[in-house]
This record gives sequence, C-alpha cells and structure tokens, in this order.
Amino acid sequence: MQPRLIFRVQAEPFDLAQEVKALAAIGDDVGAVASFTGYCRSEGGRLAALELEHYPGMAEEEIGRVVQDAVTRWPLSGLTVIHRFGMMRPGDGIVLVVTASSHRTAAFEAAEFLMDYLKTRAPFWKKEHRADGSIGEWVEAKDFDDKAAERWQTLG
Amino acid sequence: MQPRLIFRVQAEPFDLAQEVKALAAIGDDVGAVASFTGYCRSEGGRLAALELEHYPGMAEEEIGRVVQDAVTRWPLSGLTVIHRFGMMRPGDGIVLVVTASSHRTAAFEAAEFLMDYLKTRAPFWKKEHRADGSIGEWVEAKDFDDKAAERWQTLG
Amino acid sequence: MTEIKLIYFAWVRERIGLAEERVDVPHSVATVAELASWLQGRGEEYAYAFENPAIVRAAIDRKHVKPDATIAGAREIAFFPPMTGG
Amino acid sequence: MTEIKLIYFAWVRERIGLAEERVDVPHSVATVAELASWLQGRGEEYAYAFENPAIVRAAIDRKHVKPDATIAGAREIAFFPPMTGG
Repeated sequence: MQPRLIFRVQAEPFDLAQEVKALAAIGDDVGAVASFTGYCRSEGGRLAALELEHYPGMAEEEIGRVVQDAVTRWPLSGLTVIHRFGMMRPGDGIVLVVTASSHRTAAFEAAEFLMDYLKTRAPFWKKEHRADGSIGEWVEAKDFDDKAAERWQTLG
Repeated sequence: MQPRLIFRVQAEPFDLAQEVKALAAIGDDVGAVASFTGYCRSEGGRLAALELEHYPGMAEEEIGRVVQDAVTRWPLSGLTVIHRFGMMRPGDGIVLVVTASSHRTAAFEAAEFLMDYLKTRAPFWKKEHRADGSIGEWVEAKDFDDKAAERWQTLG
Repeated sequence: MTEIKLIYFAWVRERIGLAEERVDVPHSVATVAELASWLQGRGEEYAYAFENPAIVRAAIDRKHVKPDATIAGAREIAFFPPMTGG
Repeated sequence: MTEIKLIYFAWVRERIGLAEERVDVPHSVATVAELASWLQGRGEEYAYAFENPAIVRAAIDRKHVKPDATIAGAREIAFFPPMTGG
C-alpha cells in the first residue's frame, strides 16, 4: 500500500487532533503515530510575534522532496507536514509533523528527520516583532540545526 | 520552574489533543511538543483485540520513576504519560506520551526514552484475542525493545 | 518461616492458577532465585510456571529486582514474564 | 544578455528594497557566485545585501543550489539568508 502523504503550506492554524486521526485511520495496522508541533515562543516576554516569510511554490516543492525522502528511508503508512506562514503570536503552532508506521522507531525517526530537514531546507524565514512594538531582527540560523540535519547523511 | 508531570494508568481512552493542549498551555516558552501514541493493531486481520493486564500500584510507581528519570535527563517544561489497561480493539490508543520543551531535540529524545522504558519496565502484559474468537498467546517481549532501552544507558 | 504475599501476572498467573497468595517461606530461602526454585517444588503448576526461571522476572515491594536480590524484609513479591506494555 | 527573474527574501529583500525584478544578465556571468558578485556592482543596496556572499543562499527554479551552480537556462533565481523555518 502506498503511504498517504499530506503536506501543505498555509496561513491558517492547523488541528493536531484532526491530522493524527486522519493518519491513525489509515488502517488497523498503524501501531505508532508520532507528532511534533513547533510553537511560537515569547522568548521570556521579549517577543510579541514572529512573522514567517516564505518562498511560495518552492516551499511546497522542497517540503515535497523532504517528504519523499522520508518515505524512502522509513516504512511509513503515512505522514503529514503542515508549515504555516504569516504572523504568529506566542503559543501559536508554526509547524506540524505527524508520522504513522507499524513500529515506533520508524515513526519517531521519520518525524525527527522531517523536522531537521524542514529547519535547514524549507524556504521560510522568521522575523521578530518585539513586545515593545518595534520590529526586531531576522532570526539567525543555528549551526546546531545544520548539524542536526547532517547526521541523517551518515545514518538512515 | 518545576516541570509539570502528569502520569496515569487508566482503563478509559485518552484524548491526545487535550493532553497536548494542557502541556502547550504551560507557558509562552514551550517551543516544541512531541507526542507518541501506540495503537492496538489487528496484525493483518488476525486479531480482534489485545487484553492488557497490569500490576496495579507498581505500574504507576514504575512509570513515575521513568518520568523522574526523563526530567532529570532533559530540560522539559512538562510531560504526560498515560498507559491504558483492559481490552483494546484495533485502532484503540494504548499508550500516550507527550513531552514539552523549549527545544525540539529534548522533546523528541525524552519521548523516545519514555517509550523505550515503558516498553521494557512498565508492568503491563498483552494477551491476544484472535479474530476467530479463540484466545491466543501472550505477546512475547522483543529483544529489540531491550536493546532500544539499553542505548539510553550510554547516551543521555 | 516468614509469611510473604506473592503475586503472579500474565502466563505465570495462568500457569499457577492463582493471582496471589500468602506463603510461609522458610528462612533458608534467601534470594528471589531461591524463592523461585523453592516454589517450583510446590507442585506441577509451579514447576510449569518456573520451568524456565531465566525468563521469569520479579519485583519486591513494587520494584524490579534481579534474581540475586535478597528477600529479607519483603512484604510483596511479584513474578511475571518480561513486560510487553507500551 | 539573458533576461532572468530574480527573487529576494528576508533581509536580502529588505536590503535590496525589492521583492523581485527582471534583470538582463551578461553572458559572461556563468555561475550563481558570479551573478551575486555582478549584482554587487549594481548599487549600494546590492553591495549591502551581498556584503558577505558566503551567507547568502540561492535557488534556481525553486531548487537549492551551491555557489558554483551554472545559471544557464535558469528562469528564476532566488537569493535569501539561511532558512529559519520549522
């Protein structure tokens, strides 16, 4: 059976429960569903919002490539990736990854892989809006994220 | 701030969305929530149900020890572990782990650690009920699960 | 003799035919492994439950223990197969 | 000269002051790195955007490319900082 792949780039919020239910409902042999939600943080009250800019078209295509890579590496029944753009307030969900498999290791590893790759390859950029009303800096990419993504090149 | 720890052993179903919402609501600095749900599988139509027996009292205590271990190893804002007992039909959720942290690696690793340890240390046993109406075997422990749990003794 | 509460789970329980019992254990029985071996002598059901003692796990007062754990002072000792939860 | 659509994101876009433009690129400009360096000569804004060309990333026709990628045949070339999504 072909894995069920869903990936979207959208301004609207997502609903974790709905996405997990959709994957768990694929069949009676989904034994494991892992999920990851990345939220907008206030950074200790410093931020009022994060504004997410993206490259329309490429964002969807690049996520599609990462998704294809994941289903090649792990035996998945299905996976869902939703990445939002626009203005996010602290507590808002920015990115959602859900993976379904018959076994937990595949579900966990694929979810981690997807997140590591989304961080370093999906064309999104975050700009800070400070709590004092001023517009802050563009968030700087973390060396840690590149390293996290690199580990999948030797493992996998 | 002390991490918010919730762990329960119950017959009733659990609600992933509700548990994730509770952890995400801890504060504006929860940047990452990982979850894992383990479901009852039909094993290709062979099974009608899995019956989960547990050791009341010890199940809660042992999960409590694993939970304490997790918050000592990773910087978590909170975590939730719910393990069910009783009769599970294919598609029913058996176990739920949710971890919240400011960073994704801690959330992912803690969730994997919790699942690996629940598999090998929490006093639960699964008995098969076959689709043909007969009572089947007790599920055998997997060597894989012991190995998965062992890796945390050198890492972490 | 010391009275100890014994609890059995999963196929250990099914083979012995009891979920729990109170047993007078002789003072010469010092460890969990010795207790399992002493139980084996109590009858066919016990011999069957402990036929491969290496795969039966134990807990003393709700904590996992190894076969060489001493049973002195134990209130409740449980025997069960390797766990399959999660 | 070849007309290419250029797109800029995040602080590359802000520094240049344009989200996208169509540019006639001389045939002598063969790679992404050469294009970045040629753009630097187009004015202060461009010089500022590419002041540290090593940290500006590029995509040709919506695929990530390295600085030595050839731009021949490209319809759309994007320049942007390292990504910070997820």
